[in-house]
Amino acid sequence: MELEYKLDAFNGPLDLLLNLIDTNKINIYDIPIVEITEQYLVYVKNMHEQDMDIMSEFLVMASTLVSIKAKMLLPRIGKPDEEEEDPRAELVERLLEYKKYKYASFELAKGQLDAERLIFKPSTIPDEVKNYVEEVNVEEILADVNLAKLYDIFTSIVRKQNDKIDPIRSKFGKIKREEISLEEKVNYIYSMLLELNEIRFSHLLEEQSSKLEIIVTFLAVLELMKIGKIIVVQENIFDDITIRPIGESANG
Amino acid sequence: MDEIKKLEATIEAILFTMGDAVSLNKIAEAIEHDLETTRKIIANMMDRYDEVDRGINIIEIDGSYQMCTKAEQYEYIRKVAQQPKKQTLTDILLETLSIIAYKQPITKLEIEHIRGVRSDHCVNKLIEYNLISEVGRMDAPGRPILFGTSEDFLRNFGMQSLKDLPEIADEAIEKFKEEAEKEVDDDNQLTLRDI
Amino acid sequence: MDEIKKLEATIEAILFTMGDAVSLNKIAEAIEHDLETTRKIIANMMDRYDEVDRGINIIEIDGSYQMCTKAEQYEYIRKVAQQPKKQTLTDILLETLSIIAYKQPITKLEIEHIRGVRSDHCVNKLIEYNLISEVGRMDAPGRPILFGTSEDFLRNFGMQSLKDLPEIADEAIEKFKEEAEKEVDDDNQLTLRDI
Repeated sequence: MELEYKLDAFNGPLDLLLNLIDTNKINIYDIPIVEITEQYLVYVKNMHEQDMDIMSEFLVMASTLVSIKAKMLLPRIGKPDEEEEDPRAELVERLLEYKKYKYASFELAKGQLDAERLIFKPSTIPDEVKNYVEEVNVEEILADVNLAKLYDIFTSIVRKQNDKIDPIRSKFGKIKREEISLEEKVNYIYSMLLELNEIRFSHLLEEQSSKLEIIVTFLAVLELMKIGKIIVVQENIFDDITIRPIGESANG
Repeated sequence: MDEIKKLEATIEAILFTMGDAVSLNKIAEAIEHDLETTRKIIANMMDRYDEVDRGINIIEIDGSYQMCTKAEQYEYIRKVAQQPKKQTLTDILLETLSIIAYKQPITKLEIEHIRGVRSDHCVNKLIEYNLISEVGRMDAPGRPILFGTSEDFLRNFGMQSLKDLPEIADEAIEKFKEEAEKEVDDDNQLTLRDI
Repeated sequence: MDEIKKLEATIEAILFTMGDAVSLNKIAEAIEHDLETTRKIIANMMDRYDEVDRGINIIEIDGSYQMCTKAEQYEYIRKVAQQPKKQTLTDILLETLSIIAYKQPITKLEIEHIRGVRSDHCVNKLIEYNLISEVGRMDAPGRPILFGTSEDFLRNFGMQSLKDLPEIADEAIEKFKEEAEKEVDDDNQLTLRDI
């Protein structure tokens, strides 16, 4: 018989197989593999499909069918009473799984038809409400800030300032510029990240004593990003940049 | 009693203005009552919206509430509004969507395994329609993206939550089995002949 | 009577969907009744929308009808609709504030020197919050502005005067220096290991 073979009539090889099973009124648990394979191959042969991607999917299934067919035709070795796995078992399982979701999609479509008749209204929030910015309540934002905290923050700033002076080098008469290698910096930042799990970019810079070192630090961060070892996050413009490691120690 | 009526009015105004689904939390916060009280008030409102002289309804989706017209008003509204036809999903999209709905969170590879075909296009379309979204990454090599359904999915398919998904599991398969067996019984000769 | 109720429901659904004003003509056409009947039905609905348990209203504009929220609901709606922006003093603001508190009077340039970053934004925010203010000008080229903490600052931190600021003793600074030296020693080992 002449049939108009249209590939888009089927959602894929499983769909085509199910359709063949349905039209032939075959028990899915006992597929006559010889006949089905034959029919399937006729279908595929008649597909005038340009898209190789789609075609190849149908061909993969064809080869699966042929291989099942071969297994079933092979003489059985072993004791006759031994339970042997049916070569069709895996395919049947896949077909059933696929059929399950195909069935579900019909059920979903029914629900969609009902829901389609409900009309929602777009949000009508006036701009002045949307853009309303509540006045900052300073007391509120200072609620968990006290003098002790302010003190801690300032002392930590003083500490950083002192770090910058670098007491060791300042004890030498002359400061000799040292070679800073990018590789070294990359390793240093990464090992620090693995330990702390998160560093602020500004904190990295604060540690640096020279412009060159700052530049190398910046390059090192870029390098770590490029090789996918870190991610950087900035919540808002002008906010500090947070650096986190990706992978082994990323437990946050 | 009048106090509750006022709260109902406020909830009505909020749902009307927002249009989108509003969480119980937000509503409770706005009317300054606890969640349980708020829930009860809304349930009571929903009952009254059900009455015959009301054309709008409040529906619950995933613990949020949203106003929408009643289904039976659709034809009248269409006369006035010429509502643009909603996107109906093709079989392929529906099939992919149902796999995601039932198996979520799921990777594209798993979807393709079940469907037996490449599914990039389908997945992208469903994302475009806002029916699914990325919900995370799988803890596996390559950290593949996991997909799940969205709130829009629930709304578009008339569900309150994923619990409302039609059951398909084993009973459905059983049904297939029975049907298949029945069919086989009907044409026993035909199938046996082929083996 | 039930017939009229159904018409009311339809009108409600139409007005809800359209959002904009809908002409009496269009409504009458949709419910398939004459203008006078339609007008009466809507007038009747408007009365019922006026009741205390309703948060939305139907208003008439130039022979058209439109749904809108009642004025008294405005504040509640604002609470829900507004993007919640939790206001907190960020770390960088706190840092800047502490520098100003301890080093005042201080210029922006000095603050930037200590922090190592531009601080316009921080200084402006702190002025906006009334925590610092201009306290004078430095006798230097360009006469840069000097900043100091405000009365509000004292009040907010429960101080009577700046004398109540916890002292940063010289010993503490000395101690930091020593610690820093020690850390540099430790650091050196750590960095050397990596080379």
